[in-house]
Amino acid sequence: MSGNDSATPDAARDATSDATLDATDREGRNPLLSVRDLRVRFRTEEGVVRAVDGVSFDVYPGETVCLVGESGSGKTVTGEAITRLVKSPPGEIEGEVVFDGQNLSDLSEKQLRKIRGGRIGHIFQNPQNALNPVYTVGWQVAEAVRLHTDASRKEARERAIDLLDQVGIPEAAARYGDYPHEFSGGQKQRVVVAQALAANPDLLIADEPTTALDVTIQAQILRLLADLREEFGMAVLLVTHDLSVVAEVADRVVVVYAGKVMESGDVYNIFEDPAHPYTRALLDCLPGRGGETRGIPGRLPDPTNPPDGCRFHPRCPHALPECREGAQPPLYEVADDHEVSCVYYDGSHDPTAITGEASSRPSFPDGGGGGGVSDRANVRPDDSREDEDDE
Amino acid sequence: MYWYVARRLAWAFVATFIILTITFLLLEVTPDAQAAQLQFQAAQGGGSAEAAREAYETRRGLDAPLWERYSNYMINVFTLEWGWSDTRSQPVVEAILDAYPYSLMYGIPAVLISTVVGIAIGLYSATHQYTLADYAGTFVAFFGISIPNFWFGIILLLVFAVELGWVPVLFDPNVPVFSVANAKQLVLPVFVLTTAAIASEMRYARAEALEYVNAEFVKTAKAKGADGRRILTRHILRPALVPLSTILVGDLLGLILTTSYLVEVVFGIPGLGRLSLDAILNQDTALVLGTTFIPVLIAVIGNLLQDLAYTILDPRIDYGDR
Amino acid sequence: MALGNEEQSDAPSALLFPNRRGLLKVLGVGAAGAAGLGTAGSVGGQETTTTGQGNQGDRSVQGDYVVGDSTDAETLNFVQIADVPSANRVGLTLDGAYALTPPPNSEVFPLWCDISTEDSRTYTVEIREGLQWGGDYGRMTADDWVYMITEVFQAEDNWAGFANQSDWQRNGEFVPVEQTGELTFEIRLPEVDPAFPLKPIMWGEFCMPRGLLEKYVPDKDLEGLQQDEEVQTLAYSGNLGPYSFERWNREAEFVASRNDDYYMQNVENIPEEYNQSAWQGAPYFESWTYQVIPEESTRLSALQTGEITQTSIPENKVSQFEDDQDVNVNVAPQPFNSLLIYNQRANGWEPFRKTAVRKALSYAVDKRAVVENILRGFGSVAHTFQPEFSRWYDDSQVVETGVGDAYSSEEARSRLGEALGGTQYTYDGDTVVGPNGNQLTLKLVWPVGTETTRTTVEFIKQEYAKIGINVELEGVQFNTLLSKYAQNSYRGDGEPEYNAGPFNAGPRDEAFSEESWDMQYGIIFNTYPRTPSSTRSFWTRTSSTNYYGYVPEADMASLYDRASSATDEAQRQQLYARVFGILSEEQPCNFMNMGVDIDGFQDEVQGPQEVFDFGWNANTWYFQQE
Amino acid sequence: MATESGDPERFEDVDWDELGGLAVPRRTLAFVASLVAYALLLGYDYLLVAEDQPTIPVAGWNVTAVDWLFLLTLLAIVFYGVVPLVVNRRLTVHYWHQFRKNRAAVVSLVYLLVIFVVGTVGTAFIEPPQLDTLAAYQPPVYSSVPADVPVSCAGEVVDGRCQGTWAHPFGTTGQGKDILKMVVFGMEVSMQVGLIATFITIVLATAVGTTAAYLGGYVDEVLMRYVDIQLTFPTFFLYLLLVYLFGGSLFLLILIFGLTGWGAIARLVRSEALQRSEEEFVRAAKGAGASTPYVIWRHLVPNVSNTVITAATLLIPSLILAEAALSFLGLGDPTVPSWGRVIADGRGDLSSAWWISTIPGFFLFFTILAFNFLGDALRDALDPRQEGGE
Repeated sequence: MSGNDSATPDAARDATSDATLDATDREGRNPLLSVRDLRVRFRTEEGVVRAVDGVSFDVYPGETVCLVGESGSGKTVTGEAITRLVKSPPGEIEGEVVFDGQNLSDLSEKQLRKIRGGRIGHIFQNPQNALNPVYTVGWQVAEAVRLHTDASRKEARERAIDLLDQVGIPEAAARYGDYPHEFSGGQKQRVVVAQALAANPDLLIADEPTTALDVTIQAQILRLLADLREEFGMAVLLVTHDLSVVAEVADRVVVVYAGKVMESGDVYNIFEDPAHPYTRALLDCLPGRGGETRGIPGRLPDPTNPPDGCRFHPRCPHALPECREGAQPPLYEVADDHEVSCVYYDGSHDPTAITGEASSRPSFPDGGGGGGVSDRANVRPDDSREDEDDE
Repeated sequence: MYWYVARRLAWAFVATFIILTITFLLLEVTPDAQAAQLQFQAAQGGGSAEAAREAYETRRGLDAPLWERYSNYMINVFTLEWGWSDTRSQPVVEAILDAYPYSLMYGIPAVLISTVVGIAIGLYSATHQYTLADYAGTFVAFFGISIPNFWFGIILLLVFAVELGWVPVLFDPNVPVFSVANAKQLVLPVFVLTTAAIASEMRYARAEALEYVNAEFVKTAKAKGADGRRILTRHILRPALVPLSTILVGDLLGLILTTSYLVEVVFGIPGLGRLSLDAILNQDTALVLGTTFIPVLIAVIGNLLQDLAYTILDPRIDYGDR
Repeated sequence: MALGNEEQSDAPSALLFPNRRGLLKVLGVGAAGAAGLGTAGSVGGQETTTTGQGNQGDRSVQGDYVVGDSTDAETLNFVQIADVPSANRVGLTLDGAYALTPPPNSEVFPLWCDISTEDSRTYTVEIREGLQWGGDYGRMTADDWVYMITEVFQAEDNWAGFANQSDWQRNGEFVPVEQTGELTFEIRLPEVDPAFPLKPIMWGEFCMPRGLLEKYVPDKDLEGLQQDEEVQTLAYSGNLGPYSFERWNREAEFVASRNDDYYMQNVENIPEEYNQSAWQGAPYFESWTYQVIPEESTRLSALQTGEITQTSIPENKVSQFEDDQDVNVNVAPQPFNSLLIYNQRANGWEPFRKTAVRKALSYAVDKRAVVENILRGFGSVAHTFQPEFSRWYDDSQVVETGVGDAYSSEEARSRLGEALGGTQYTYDGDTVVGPNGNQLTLKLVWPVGTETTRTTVEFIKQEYAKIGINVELEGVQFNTLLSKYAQNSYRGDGEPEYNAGPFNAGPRDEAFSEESWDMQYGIIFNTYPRTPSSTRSFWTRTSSTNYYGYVPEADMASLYDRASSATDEAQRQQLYARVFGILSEEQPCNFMNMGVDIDGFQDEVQGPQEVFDFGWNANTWYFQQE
Repeated sequence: MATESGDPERFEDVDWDELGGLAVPRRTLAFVASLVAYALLLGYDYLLVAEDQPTIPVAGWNVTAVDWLFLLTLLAIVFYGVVPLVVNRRLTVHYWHQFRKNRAAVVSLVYLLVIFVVGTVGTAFIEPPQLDTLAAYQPPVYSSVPADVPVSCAGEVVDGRCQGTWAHPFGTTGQGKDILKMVVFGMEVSMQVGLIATFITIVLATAVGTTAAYLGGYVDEVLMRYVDIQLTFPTFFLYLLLVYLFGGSLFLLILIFGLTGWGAIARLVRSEALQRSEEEFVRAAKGAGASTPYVIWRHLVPNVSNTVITAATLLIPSLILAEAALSFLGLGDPTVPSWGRVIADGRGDLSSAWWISTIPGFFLFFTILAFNFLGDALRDALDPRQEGGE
């Protein structure tokens, strides 16, 4: 994609420098969020769908972690399972989610409500639908404020206007009483961000916050997130399929495929030395990296009946016989803060079969977003008005 | 928006006018049962059938030319002079005023109960999809839609009034409106009407709520930390109310207007349904037109209100382009 | 109204009675005669009040009488009344001129007035002393009556819409009425009519005070009269009726409370057999209510639970109420004849014009089965146009068909085969075939609404099938039946030979109805057991009701002429017996059965009898003290 | 969510032209041929056969106007319902899988098929219920009533109670007609009322809805304003007036239902068709110079069929109920043994002979219930607006 903002490379650079700082910083600190062996199953008529099948990762205070994968890889469900937003039934969540020393899985629904929106903010994919169409945006932001503070109606209103101002809604006070449909997509996402920030959360889970937006707006929102992160000192768990976004904002990256973690590590390691064939395939899809831009051949496996062995093996050009058997390979450490789930790294294989001449790759994407694997970025017009009611 | 409302109003007016005209003409071509009977009686008694018919027409004011009667009627409709009911010997307006409290007495509780309970069950069903309660709710709905009201009414009357004696068989129009006796005699009609109405209410409520239960903004609200009840009442019910309001004025009123004929006949309630039914059967032209006017008016105003309700309930609707 | 009312015994209600006055005398829902039916046992306890032995000791004023009615009154303005319920309600507050006691006596029982004559032409009406109008209208005088008759009943343009104006006409002229004293006036008929008092003309007629009428008569202000407050609430009724208007909630109830000043309390010289003492305390109910309950099952339930005092009971429910200790079933004969009418006009089956064909067909239908199985014994087989309890009915003259030996499919078949000789129809094996070789199909039209009628027509169809005739049933709304099948119009060239109105617009070859039909069942005719001369409107060639095109072989017209003017009682009896004998002989219709009236009463009600017109003395009924 | 397999093929996406090559012309030909045969027979019945003579003398069957309409309806169902399902087996299997999940609907379908077959085929082999006044008020088998209720008891009288017999398993009416037979003949009436009136409704609603949507402008305006009026007119009142005016024969009742009840569905169809008519294939067809009727018939009608089928299935029970209600008020066809009429006839007898109203009442109830379940399941399986979700 051309016509990218001149600001983007700077932002990317800023982000990466932060990441380096954090990385050195991590050693002494406990993770803010620690996810261990998270599993989410859905019982459907077709069978049990294992959307998330044993995912583990950590998020440290103040850092940005990106969950990356194709659509349907389970990354969104992972994000939602953390605060148990996944509807249950049909969803069933297992595993351990420790947030700031508290095991969220042990909490009652009531205690969890304090966390949701209080200490963990959420932003969802499609700002078009994330706001309730029948309430003013101000009301919705103020609702978020009042749900977590004792603020009076008036205080909540002031705080909401502040927040709207902070997220860059011009003339926030005047627009307080406007309805969502009077806002553009980007502005709506800003409002959603404002809502998520209402109670100064420690962690912001942002699920594809820019997918549904225009390219120019995407950059603005990303920058807003980066700025806010700095300002509020919060950690961000960014769920995305867009590697160019990852490159811009991530400190660390977790690559998931079919409900399993394929590779995780520092953003540099992932981009410089992608270890897993899947990660490499993803990166190959980025424009300007010389690979095919049409995506990865093949389809995601049937979620009700995933293949044995490595989940990726049916699409993997390097698949070995042992890839087809047993469970998903364990995560092998390939470098400091860089793990990969691939038999080539078990010590008995030669990983260069995958990596080839490692240095031949360009170090960084040189262009902005827009590339990446296909995702349903179906920006649907607001179709709630049908003309059956036109008498 | 004003332009839109004005146009809607004008159309409401025209529609009412057309419907009343059609009714008038239909009545005009309907053979007059009473006239035929009177003539036959006169003939049987050895009198003059012709004279009997003339006397009848004089009495009923049918001797004026068609056009005159039509234009008189149309003018009078809008001045609330709806004429004289010959079969009840009272002004039509009075007849309607006499009858409507009885309809309201069972209609209002039925509407309120079916709306509140119907929507409540519907929402519960939607948020607890595929649970036992959901299936039970669905069953209630289907039962209500499927049971023939008149049959149900008679059977209830037989069981609870005749066999068990818990409620009176006869509707006594003289008991005070707010009294135990009145409540007792209204229980069955309200119940029958409610079972019919609750079904459509809850089915629609469930369907509408289902559309929103999985909406992004509901997830957003949950992520904000809102509790279940808040989500249900503020974030699901409120947007669902927009289409539900349509059902309330449209389907529910339609259903109640139809059912009222049967319920009032079965339970002997002298309300609008029976007034209108008897008016048709007795071919009391003025009364037929008057009693037709009421549901037409309700439908027309209901449609209008429903459109206006959209403006209030759903801020997205913008009337600029209509 | 003709629609959807299975509650009325067998036909649309308005037709149960020949005209308004006929009904006025029927308080409650009762009517008619004296048949000793097997069910009489259940009402045996009430015989005491019938014979003047009753003394006032049993009677005391107590309780509220509630009648369950299927339809409400239309108006309380009696000038316009054309329906039973309205007449019943007005009758509570206004007694009317005089009543008739049940047959066979059928004597004038004076209420407001007595009627007498010397020559059977000039009738003198004498108004009782002590009759007071309500409001400021003073007492009732002959002046009120004459004004009422001449300015309203006989008004030239009938401005008030009086439904029975023709009663007051003879040969197209109004009958002269003249005041002869303060309380007397004379009605001068143009010809001798010994049965005049029995005809529903003065019998049961009401009156309004002159002062009230004068407000509307000069301007012929119909609307004003209709909407007059005093007319609407019967405020002028004064002491003229047993009850006073209390309230009328349309389609719900009409309530009248006991009139303490009822003039009959002071009347002496009531004949012994009519129990003077009983009248002196009348009425014996605190109030009388007509409650409208359209649904039959609800009405019956209300009778069972005691919420109403009286209502009519359909035949098939009688057994259920006979078991009920708290309800007495009163079965009283009615003068109404259900008949199977043959269309002898040009758009009917032509062989119906032959008496032999009609007679043959009368052998085909089992009348007893209809009475026993469909009417469940509530009714009686009819052979002519007069009930057996009537004094004009003479066994020896009446030919019986459709019962006993006179019911036989084989007999009907052979008679029909013979009778059809000379027509295009013949028996081809089992079935009657027409000129084109197809089986004969006759169209039987009937009014929808009552199950008994439907069952009966289906039964007739079965009976006809046995003699090889296919019957096609066509159920129509009652008004359609009248307007499209009964009413006929002249379709010939030029002027019709005669025109007797819409139901006999001319000779049968030129005047016929819009729709063609062959037979008709479900309209019932009044047999006028008191004034048989009234049956003339059915059975002569030019009768006003002869829509079926019956042309009698005998000279019915002159028989009627002679009978109606005969002042000698025995001669009249003989002549009418001849008329009804001829009818049973010629079978213009198949006279199927005579109906009865079945009412259920709470068992404490004392007074109703199983006789024709038992309601005439309802004011002396009372609740037995427990 | 986790599953994003490709959308299954749907009924409405099928372009009939592409299906099985020759199948379509063959079907169309067959349909046209049937219609011609139908028209010939109809002409024969009305022009050559006397009114009171049976159309088919061998069977003694005098085909009535209602029968003719019913035949037409069945033809349409066969050619536009059954044949496509048979020809396109894959689609049928798909639908069946969708549908099978709803167990209540499967039971309903079986029940309705039984009612349909017994009501249409069965009535040809069973003698119509006969009046038998002596057999009136027989109780159903295994039950008893006081012996004075029936005119004469067909079974045994034990302790003064008349026992039901297998001669009349469901008992008899006050006319002595066998209720089992009445129920069977009532099935036919209910099916005729429900299916024919719905067929008329569908044709009108689809024609008006698609035409209004496709042509737009004044045509749309006029048609929709007319629909407005039709919908505003108090329906039940209209029925009463028309039935009173023209008489309550079954034929007219069906016509009245069919001709006055299509407004709401026409609106639905229009809004559906409006969306479709903006789509590429319609524009392409229009651009290619296809005639208006062609585009409507070929492209719009198939695309609104799901909406129509669903709405129609839910319309049927309300029509059956309406017929019963009119019969209850004494305005139905007196010569037709409809369930509504038996219920109405027996309602006065409920306290003494409960079975007369109750048994047909249950059949009425269950039939309506079954249609509702079926309609609901069809909506789940077909309705485009229910797509998505988990």
